Amino acid sequence: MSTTLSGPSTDGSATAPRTYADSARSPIARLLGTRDAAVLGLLLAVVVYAVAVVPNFDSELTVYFLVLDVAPILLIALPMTLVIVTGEIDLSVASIVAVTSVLFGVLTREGAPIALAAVLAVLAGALAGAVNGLLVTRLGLPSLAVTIGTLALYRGIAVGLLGTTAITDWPETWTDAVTATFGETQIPVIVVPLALAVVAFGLLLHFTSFGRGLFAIGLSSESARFSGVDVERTKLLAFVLTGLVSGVAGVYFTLRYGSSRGDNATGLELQVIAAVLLGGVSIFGGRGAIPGVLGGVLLIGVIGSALRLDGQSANVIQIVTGVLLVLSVVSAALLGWLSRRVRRRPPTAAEAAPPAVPTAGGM
Amino acid sequence: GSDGGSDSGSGSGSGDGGGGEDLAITFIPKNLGNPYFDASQVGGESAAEEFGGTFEQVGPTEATPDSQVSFINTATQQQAGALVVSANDPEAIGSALEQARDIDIPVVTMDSDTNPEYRDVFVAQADAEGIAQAQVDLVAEQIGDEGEVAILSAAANATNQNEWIELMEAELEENHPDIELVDVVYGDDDDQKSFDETAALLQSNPDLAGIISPTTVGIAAAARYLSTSEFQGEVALTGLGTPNQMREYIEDGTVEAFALWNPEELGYLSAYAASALAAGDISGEEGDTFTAGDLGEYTVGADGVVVLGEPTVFDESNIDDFDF
Amino acid sequence: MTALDTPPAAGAASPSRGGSRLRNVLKARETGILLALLAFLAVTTAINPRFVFSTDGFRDLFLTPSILVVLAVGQAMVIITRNVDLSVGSILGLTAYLAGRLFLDTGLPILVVVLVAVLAGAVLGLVNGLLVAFARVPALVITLGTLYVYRGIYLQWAGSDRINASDIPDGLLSFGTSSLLGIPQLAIVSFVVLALAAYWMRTSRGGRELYAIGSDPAAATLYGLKDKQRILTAFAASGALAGLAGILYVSRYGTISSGVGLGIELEAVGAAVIGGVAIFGGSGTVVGAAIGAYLLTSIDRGLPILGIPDFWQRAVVGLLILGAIVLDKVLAERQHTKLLAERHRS
Amino acid sequence: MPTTPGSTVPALRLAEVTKSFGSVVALRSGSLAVDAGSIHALVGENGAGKSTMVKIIAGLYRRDGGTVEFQGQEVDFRSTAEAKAAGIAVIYQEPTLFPDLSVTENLFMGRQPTNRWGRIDRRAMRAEAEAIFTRLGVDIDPDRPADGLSIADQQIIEIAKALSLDARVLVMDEPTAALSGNEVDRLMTVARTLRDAGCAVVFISHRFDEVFDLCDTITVMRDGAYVSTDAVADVTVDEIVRRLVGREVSDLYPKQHAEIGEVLLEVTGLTQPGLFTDIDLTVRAGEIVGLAGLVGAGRSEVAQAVFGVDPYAAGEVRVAGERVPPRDPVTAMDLGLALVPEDRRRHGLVLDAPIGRNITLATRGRLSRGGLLTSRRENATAKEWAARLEVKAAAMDTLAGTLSGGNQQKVVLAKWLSTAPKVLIIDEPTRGIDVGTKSEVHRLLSSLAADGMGILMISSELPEVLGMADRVVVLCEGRKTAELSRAEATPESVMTAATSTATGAGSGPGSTEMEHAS
Ligand SMILES: Nc1ncnc2c1ncn2[C@@H]1O[C@H](COP(=O)(O)OP(=O)(O)OP(=O)(O)O)[C@@H](O)[C@H]1O
Ligand SMILES: Nc1ncnc2c1ncn2[C@@H]1O[C@H](COP(=O)(O)OP(=O)(O)OP(=O)(O)O)[C@@H](O)[C@H]1O
Ligand SMILES: [Mg+2]
Ligand SMILES: [Mg+2]
Repeated sequence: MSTTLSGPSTDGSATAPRTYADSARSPIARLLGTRDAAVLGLLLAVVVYAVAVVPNFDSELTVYFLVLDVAPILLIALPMTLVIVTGEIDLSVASIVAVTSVLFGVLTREGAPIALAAVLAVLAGALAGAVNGLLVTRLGLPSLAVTIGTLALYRGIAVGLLGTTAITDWPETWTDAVTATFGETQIPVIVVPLALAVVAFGLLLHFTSFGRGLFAIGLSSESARFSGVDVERTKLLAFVLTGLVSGVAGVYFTLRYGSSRGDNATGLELQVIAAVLLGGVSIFGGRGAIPGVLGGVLLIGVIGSALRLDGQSANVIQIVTGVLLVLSVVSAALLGWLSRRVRRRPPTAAEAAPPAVPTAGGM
Repeated sequence: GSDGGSDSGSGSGSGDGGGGEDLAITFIPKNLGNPYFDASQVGGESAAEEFGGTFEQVGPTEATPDSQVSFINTATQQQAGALVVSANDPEAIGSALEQARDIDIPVVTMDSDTNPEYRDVFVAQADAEGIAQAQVDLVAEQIGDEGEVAILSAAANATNQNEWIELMEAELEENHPDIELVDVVYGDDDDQKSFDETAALLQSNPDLAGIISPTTVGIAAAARYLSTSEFQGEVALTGLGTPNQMREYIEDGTVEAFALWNPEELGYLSAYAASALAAGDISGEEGDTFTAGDLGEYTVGADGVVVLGEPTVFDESNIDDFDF
Repeated sequence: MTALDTPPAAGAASPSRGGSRLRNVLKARETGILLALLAFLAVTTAINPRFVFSTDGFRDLFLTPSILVVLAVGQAMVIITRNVDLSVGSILGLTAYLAGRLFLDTGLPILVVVLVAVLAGAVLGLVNGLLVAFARVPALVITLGTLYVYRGIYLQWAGSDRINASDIPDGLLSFGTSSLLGIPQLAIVSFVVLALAAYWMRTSRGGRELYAIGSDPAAATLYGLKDKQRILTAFAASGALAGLAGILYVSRYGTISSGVGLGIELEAVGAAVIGGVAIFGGSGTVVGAAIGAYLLTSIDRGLPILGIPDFWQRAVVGLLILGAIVLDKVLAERQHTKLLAERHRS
Repeated sequence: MPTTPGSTVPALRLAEVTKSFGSVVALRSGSLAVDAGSIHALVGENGAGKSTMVKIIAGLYRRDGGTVEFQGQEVDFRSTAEAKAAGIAVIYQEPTLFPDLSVTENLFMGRQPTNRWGRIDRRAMRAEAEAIFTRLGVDIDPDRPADGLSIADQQIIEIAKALSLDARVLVMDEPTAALSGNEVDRLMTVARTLRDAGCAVVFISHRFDEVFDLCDTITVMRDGAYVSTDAVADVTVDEIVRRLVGREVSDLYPKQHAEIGEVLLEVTGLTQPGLFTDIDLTVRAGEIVGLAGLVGAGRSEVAQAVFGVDPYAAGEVRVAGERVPPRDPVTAMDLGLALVPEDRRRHGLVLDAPIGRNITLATRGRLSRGGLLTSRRENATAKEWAARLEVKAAAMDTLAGTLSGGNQQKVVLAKWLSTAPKVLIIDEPTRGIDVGTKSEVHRLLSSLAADGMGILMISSELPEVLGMADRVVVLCEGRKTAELSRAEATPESVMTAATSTATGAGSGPGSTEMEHAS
């Protein structure tokens, strides 16, 4: 039995080494059986339905406005996905958008070159994210409570800094750059940076060791720590990224609306979180994917756009968003419940709730 | 500013909403659920009925510019016949309006204006000086032209309120040296906030003689607070309010007199202005004239402003003649 | 506002050994926040005596927080079970409008309307509870969803309709502003609610089980507690209290428009957290949450008097919430190490 | 079938009960019959299914098949409340208390005494709590929160909870594991009193001295199935051990010869107040160092501090001469340390992640190319290691949580071996692992050492320590009490060191782990 285990050669014992498949399911089943596929499918269905039924939905302008409208939600949803995958949450993003927008405005008003002001505003966003992250990681505070606090704090600073004024004189070269389109088409130029951001975050989450760490933390932060994942640093980075991207969204917001105001992006945090959760990211952490999030964001955007074109008021849009959100989380539980119903013997309360079961005996 | 020019061609042939017949007018107020805009909606509707167009009112639930933009965009996509907007921000909705105008949708602002370059015509409730003047006169009269006054405004960014406040400050300084403006607070056109701000105002300024609230939500909330407080009848309250909301406070003596134009007429006039624009009767140039149904003939002034008229002052003697 | 953070720490640090009851009172998290409140009132009143010593000032001191107190009590009950209810603002708006409509469209007596509104709130809360307890999905997501849904339903129903003070019966309106023995009646309502909730939470099995469930859900299952039923109870209570708050709103403000209750859920959560209710459940009291509501509201009212412009209020509130949770953490950690140390000594 | 001594109906009877968790069969055929007025021992190796059976009795799990009879009636409890109401009290293996609530409330939660208005009668509750603690002879403040209580005190509260129920059946799942000598004595007195009052007591323990001292009847389980039931007087310890291991124990420890090389791990003066003090350790290349001690001696804490997941106040750790910074597992890994933790489910594995991802979690940085990492690369590496350790699984996307304990342990091992460590710290390498896998793991450890790895092995199974280690370091209450060469290490010398502290507290010398007896 003197096999060498550290060398790459196979086991010296008589039997052939075991072999393994990559996956127990077929590639098709793997592709179609995911939450992402469901969200993207639903998105497709909604688009097809809207094109067929809602007047004017099939115009080029729809795409144009849709992209401009969902841009901040999409941008922030990307890093928010990272945060939620680690099992945390950041409710302060809309306030960071506001405070960076205001800072951008104030700096420009005070004579800073606009590009410099934009960079400083984005850095301020990163700083705001770092404050969240440090409170969560260093002090071990619950992110929900921390970011409810900073939601008020950052919004308060934004409103406090500008008072009654709004800064509205922005150079047209800048504001136009944000709303510009490709040549004669109605495809806004910002789809390029947006697509790059989606790809970058997709790679970061799904194709880097940092991303693997995020998932491991979300599923079991203790096991992650014991396996050499720097839990604190990883979470901190996720929060900083969220702040930074919210800062970018703040600059975008300012230029798109040509206005730096303390009440910019009010309520945006709930839309972002709704989109992320709709996209199949688990609020418990450890599960989720960027394509699904993209689908979730677009779904919210498309539904809003279609309903508005259909003459529905903002209220109906709210109802639909809320119902979708509830359904998206309840559906998993509902399916699980149904499949258990089918089984012969119903479980006890403890078994029905995996998280509530104490770890198995023997330790 | 122009919008890169890239999309200017796309709307050709779609600006066919011209002419009073089947003109589809879309009203986008600052927010829904605001009685002031409900009244202007009634006016807009009856105007549309008169000239045979269709009328729709859509808008955000919160009075913020970004949510208003979505509704402007939607109207653009629907190629609405004409847009009537009360702006939540003079600049922020500008490019959205420009896009609408690029495909030849006439844009009228009413009540709260954008920067002039973004719209064809602004229908003003009264000229700003007149509004400021009326409110200062009312409060001066009620407090005997001396003492401390404060202002309870709407949102801190509200264009029209801020303009009036500036003019009121100037007017007070110039013509009422014994009146001191001690505070300006913001109720955000929210009942609860306005109510609580009134309470705080009275507490922090014990010598307050009068409050001016140039917003219908604010004045009603302030009146309700005053009517139940020790200051009822002690502190004068005036400003801009709707008769229906203020009737009981006039009756119980909390408020002596307040002013407002008729928002129904404002909506009515705006709809006619939009129709005139769509029909090509006017282009928003100074000196253009058009007829607004029962209200008669109006002339476009400098900067494309059409003024509805002088505000009406409501008091015990006339309040029962109005219902809006 | 760092000054506000010191009294609780000082109160909790008192190392006296004997007199366990007194020690417990001093050690209680509520004492600290109460001291902070009193300190704030004292400073503000010193600057402007009318803040407390005037008819209106004294009345508003109790009157203004009463709606938030009622909401915070319900919120505390939910948070203690390691959940959260973000939909209370929407429930408040919906029930307020429901009450307004009932006054407008039917001749129902005030008491009946109050009852209907409270019941409606309870039903809406129950929906939250059912989804949370049976679908086993986090309350944050569920109530975020119902926040949208309930408000959407309310706005859809109300349209641009608005209910004015003249539509509300005078009895209810005067109830909202009049006082009994110098104490505003709305405040009395909130006191009664607070007292009942505190009594129930302390002396009933159901109340104690809310703590148990929040303290360790897995252990609650092992104990065989009726955890689903209790979570339902907490959410229904929170909903019912939001319904009651809706009535209080109508009674105090008289007008019901689209913005009613917008964003108040975060204030309710904030009040509970400031008042020492741990966001992860298991500890804190409804009394603490109520004091938190008083502190939040008083700061809102008092900041202008202290010369801090209106615009900075939100920032101060944010700092306060952060201060409260940091303080909580520090105290909990200190308590934990002290207990560990005691163990090692023995 | 269990033989039922006496002719009366047993108070509790289980027959051929089965229970699976997904693909894991925890209980294949569990049987047990307990009479009123007797104490019944249930013994079996780790993972034999004892706790699972207890949880079925308690109503926490529902059985998949078989029968459970309580006082002659077939029962099917759907919740612990139902079982409790019927008169079954259970002390679980892991104490489960509400940390925020007072000790008294913990005792009575869900069934507090109420006054005539239905309000909780706090005074009565507290008085009763004090009475129970007096009866148990312990001094715990009933008003203090449960947070921060020692494991022993928590166990006492579990016992007090069960006592206050006045149950007719009392099940105790390893209640003595964390208790000191006099606490154990007191518990035994209480158990006997209960028996004499007509209660049926089930007692689970790995300590044979306790079992033979206390119990009347003994049931043996192995691999989730019933093996035998005898009167204690009729069997010997050796006989029981043979039954529960299922084969000759001597098969187990295939120690291979290895060249002992230079020092790889050097720990000096490691101290963390309250947990361990002044620990010195060295591990050389090719050497297996056993770290022995009683449960709770602080061995896991030392291991975790060395690896950097836990803090330490003083001392130094070096790997191959390089200083390992405290609280920095990432650097420790890079320097060549690996830790296979004790608690597999909480620390070792990401249960809800695929095994492929689990195996490559610690090497994910090294596997990246140009900063990017693909599942293909990961799976290639993971497959290689899974094959080498013969992990029984179909695919790399099988969730780790669905594997059996032994295979889970192999996945953890694969993860750490793939980092090519210089020193492997392995905490309870065979806990909860079936006998076959157990010797596979032992063989693996031996061959790793033969290849020049340094291994620090923590184990509570004395035969494992004695069979595997070249050198044995013994801890007692956080202090190093002996360092024994392979030759010096005997059951007696290790146990003496493990129970001999300056203070003299701790478990009595008789409370050895079950394998000691063999
Ligand atoms: N909830 C669960 N999910 C999956 N497997 C489980 C679960 N609980 C127990 N098992 C498995 O069932 C088997 C029996 O476990 P059990 O806890 O009953 O053993 P035990 O005899 O109590 O061992 P010990 O002496 O270590 O306490 C083990 O292989 C364990 O890993
Ligand atoms: N969760 C906990 N809370 C409080 N004290 C704990 C906890 N875990 C361990 N301890 C204490 O820390 C000390 C060391 O325990 P630990 O379990 O690490 O020892 P060990 O020698 O590794 O034993 P084992 O054989 O169980 O692994 C003991 O006094 C124990 O009571
Ligand atoms: Mg066990
Ligand atoms: Mg250990």
